[in-house]
Amino acid sequence: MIREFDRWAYDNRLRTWRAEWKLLLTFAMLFFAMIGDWREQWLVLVGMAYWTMGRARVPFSLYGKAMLAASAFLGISLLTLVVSVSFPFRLSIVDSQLQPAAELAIRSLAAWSCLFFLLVTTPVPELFAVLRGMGLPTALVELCVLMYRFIFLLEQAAAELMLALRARNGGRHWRHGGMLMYQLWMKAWQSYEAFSRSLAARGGMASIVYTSQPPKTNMHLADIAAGVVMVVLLGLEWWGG
Amino acid sequence: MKRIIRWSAVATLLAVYFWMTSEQEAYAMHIMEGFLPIKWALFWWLLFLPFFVLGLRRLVHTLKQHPEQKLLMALAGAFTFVLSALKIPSVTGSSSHPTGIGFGSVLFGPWVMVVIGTVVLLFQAMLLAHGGLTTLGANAMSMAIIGPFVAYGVYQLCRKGKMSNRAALFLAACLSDLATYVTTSLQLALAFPAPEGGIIVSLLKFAGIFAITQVPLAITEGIVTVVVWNWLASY
Amino acid sequence: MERVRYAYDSTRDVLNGIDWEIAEQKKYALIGPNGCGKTTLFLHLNGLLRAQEGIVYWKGRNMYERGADWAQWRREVGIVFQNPEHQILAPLVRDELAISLAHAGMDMENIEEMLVSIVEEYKIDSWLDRPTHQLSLGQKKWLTLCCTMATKPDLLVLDEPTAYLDQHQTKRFLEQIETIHRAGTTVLIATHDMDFVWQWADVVAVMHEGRIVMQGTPEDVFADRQRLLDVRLDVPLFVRLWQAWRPEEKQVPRRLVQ
Amino acid sequence: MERVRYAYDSTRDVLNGIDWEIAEQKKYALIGPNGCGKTTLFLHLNGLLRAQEGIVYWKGRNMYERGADWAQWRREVGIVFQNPEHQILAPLVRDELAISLAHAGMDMENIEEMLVSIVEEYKIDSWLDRPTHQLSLGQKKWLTLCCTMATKPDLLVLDEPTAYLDQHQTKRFLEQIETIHRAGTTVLIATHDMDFVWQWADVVAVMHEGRIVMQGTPEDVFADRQRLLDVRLDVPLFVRLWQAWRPEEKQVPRRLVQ
Repeated sequence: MIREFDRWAYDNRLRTWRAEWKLLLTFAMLFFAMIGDWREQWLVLVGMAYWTMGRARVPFSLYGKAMLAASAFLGISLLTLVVSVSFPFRLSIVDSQLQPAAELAIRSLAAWSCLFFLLVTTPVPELFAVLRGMGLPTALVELCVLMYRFIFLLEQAAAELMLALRARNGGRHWRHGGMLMYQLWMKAWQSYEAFSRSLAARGGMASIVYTSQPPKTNMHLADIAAGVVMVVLLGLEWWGG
Repeated sequence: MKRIIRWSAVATLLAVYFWMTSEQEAYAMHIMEGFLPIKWALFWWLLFLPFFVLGLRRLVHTLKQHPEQKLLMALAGAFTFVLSALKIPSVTGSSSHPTGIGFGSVLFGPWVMVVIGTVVLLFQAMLLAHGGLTTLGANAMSMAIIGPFVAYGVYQLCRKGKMSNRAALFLAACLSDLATYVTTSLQLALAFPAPEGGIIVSLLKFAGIFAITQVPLAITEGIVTVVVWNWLASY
Repeated sequence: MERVRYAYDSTRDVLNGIDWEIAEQKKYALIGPNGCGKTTLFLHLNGLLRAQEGIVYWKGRNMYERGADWAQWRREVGIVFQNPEHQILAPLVRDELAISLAHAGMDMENIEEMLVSIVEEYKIDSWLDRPTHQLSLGQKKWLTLCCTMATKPDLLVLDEPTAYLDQHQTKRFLEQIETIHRAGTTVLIATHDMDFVWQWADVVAVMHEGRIVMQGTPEDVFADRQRLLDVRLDVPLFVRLWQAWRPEEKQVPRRLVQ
Repeated sequence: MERVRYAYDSTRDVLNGIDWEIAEQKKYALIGPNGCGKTTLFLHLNGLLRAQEGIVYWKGRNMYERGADWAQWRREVGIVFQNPEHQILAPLVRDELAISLAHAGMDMENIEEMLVSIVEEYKIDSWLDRPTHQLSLGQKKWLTLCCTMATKPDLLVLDEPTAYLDQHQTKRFLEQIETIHRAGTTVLIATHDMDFVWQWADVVAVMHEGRIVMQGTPEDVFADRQRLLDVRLDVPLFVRLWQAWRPEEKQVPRRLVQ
């Protein structure tokens, strides 16, 4: 899943938008989803689905798959709300909790779709460039940037190790999990040594600069119109009740 | 009749619950985006920020003295992320999270782990849509602050109490996992008190339900941590 | 009789309708530019990937049918992947072998016995109790070969086994493969080393953009340089030399380097 | 004039008294079995390792003297290591290049300018804004070459640059190296590919057990098969063919494959 999301972050049609705009859009919508009631939340849900699939051209199969996974998790979390335990061991469903649970579900999904939009349209390094511009400590941003690179390095190693294990009919025993962790740690350690060396060969651990700028910025009239309509609608909804 | 229907509904839901937790290993113990009401989200953010700032200052200080540790910290973070986000064969519902946190805390100390753990959570939100931005404060509180501190504290206490390294590590990983899950239960209970009985009943309920998966899990994670540590130490 | 057959895997169109049969007891070399789908093809050979369209036959049996024994299939097709770093899981060489043996469905006593015989056959007794991360690259590749052979597969698949090995190591590795082949195992090797292909293979298959575009003996395949150039490959240096010296004879006689 | 000289490094006795001079403007190939100390030697070439005994001279200057400018030295000797995965640090290709340029001591404006010229020279504009972890192995190797050349070193050292690359990628890589060499850079390549050595190198150095045991033109070095066999190497296949056909002429004439 992680590679698929990451690939779309670079290949979607909204890659040309500036990361700041997408971040702004996400936070505005997230804000409305958090403070509004179910009508705003539905609007946010539909709006984000439009931008994710309609504009960014992320396929429905991916969106649906991610949404399904999120809903499943949401379902589990909600279950703990509506089920009540009493002693001796007895489970029952609390009717009065069904209404708040439904409200919670729609809020969570609306907020989640904002997050998903950001995730699938904006490469993480570009987000870090924005954060750096906003004055976050360089040390933290550098740590994040390096970690992003290493995550994919270790993920690749983990995936290949699992594949090789499956090729030998293994991979279900907890001991294999332990071995995998051990190997990953060894890989992390070896990479550390190799990276330090190659970095030294290039002139040492100076600060890591980035020039990350999205290629070109062009915002279409349709998006601006859709955005304005959304905001007006949301505003009306909010003020109206 | 009605009771039977209720019971079978509950049974089905529980079955789904167990099936889901085994399918969705990676989601274990995160609070989803938008799940907490805004006032609680803000509350946990505010509570979390001072810890984060302190941890960050420690980190910046450490990096000034040992700039080469930047790579190592990033790798440790990536290691933790991969452990907690990928399917690694272990017991049902496992995310192997305490292993990563345990190693990190022992290696760098809890303050640095606060920052690394938070960044890991941020990556889970921004790469996988697990957890979330509004709930980052709450999640970071339980996983990146309580978890590492409990792990570190338990480890140090046990070592001072002349306990063997393995036992100390086992307890550290195990208890930090339990502390994380109790914190999460508390966060949920505070936000969603039960209609009858309030927060306490709600807490007992959340803690009770999560205990079904989390207690055996914490124990296996403890064992795995010790096993991995043994290998690392012996070669 | 082994029969593997592919058609249409639409995942990113890596494989593009492959209809290929691997005959028993032969030495196959698979060549093709990087990214042509060699590794993806291998992953279908023992069901690590499942083709979205088409069927894979193994020993005459359709493996996508209900009731096909995939665990058995995976034991009978052994794959050695490119990067040994990402295959070795256990902290000790001995444990790594034990994992392979355990998954071949053996119980503890047999494992001990088999271990001894493998150690003898592959001459690894001097580093049997070493931690795996201290091995050299050559040793790691050797170990992955041992582990794969532990289940005594009928088809052994190797993905670029000799990259980064020096000539001596390469020679030793290939001698072992030769022994394995003589013991009755079909061997399939993907490689970029054309000299090796020419010396070793019975059949050369050329892969390009997810298809098998040429197949034949090394003499036949290397006789048609233009077609190889079209798929971003080339004949080995000595074939070019031969063709430069004797333009009238396109085929290099095989006996030359025997 | 470039002069690098080693003697006695007793760290695990990897290097065993090397006295070697690299002449300007030549194409060097370093061959030798794995574990003979090639990589260790490279690490001495820009001071990543410091010899315990002996001296390294660079451009006639003793680099172990007080006041030697090591930062400058490291810029003037560019090393491309074997595994590109462990060299690429930045998440985006563009940033990776920027890091190299920044380490060469440039400020932001110059970096932008240089970036454009590098992108043009190495034709990487189509993947300049891609994340580095999505690149293919060939692209990763290409990127590490770009990054190393960004500082315009006088000596470029490559450790097995063509392993895992297919023939087309290898050709393209070597054409670029040829261009780099013509622009005035001395190039030193460690490799196991003897065909390549024969076609490309001006000077072949043979390393064995931490020493340079032979040095000369490819014709000279490959004429003495026995000595190569002694150090666990071998001549390329075509040389064996040549020798089989014309036993009276030991040296293969170089012009044959030009």
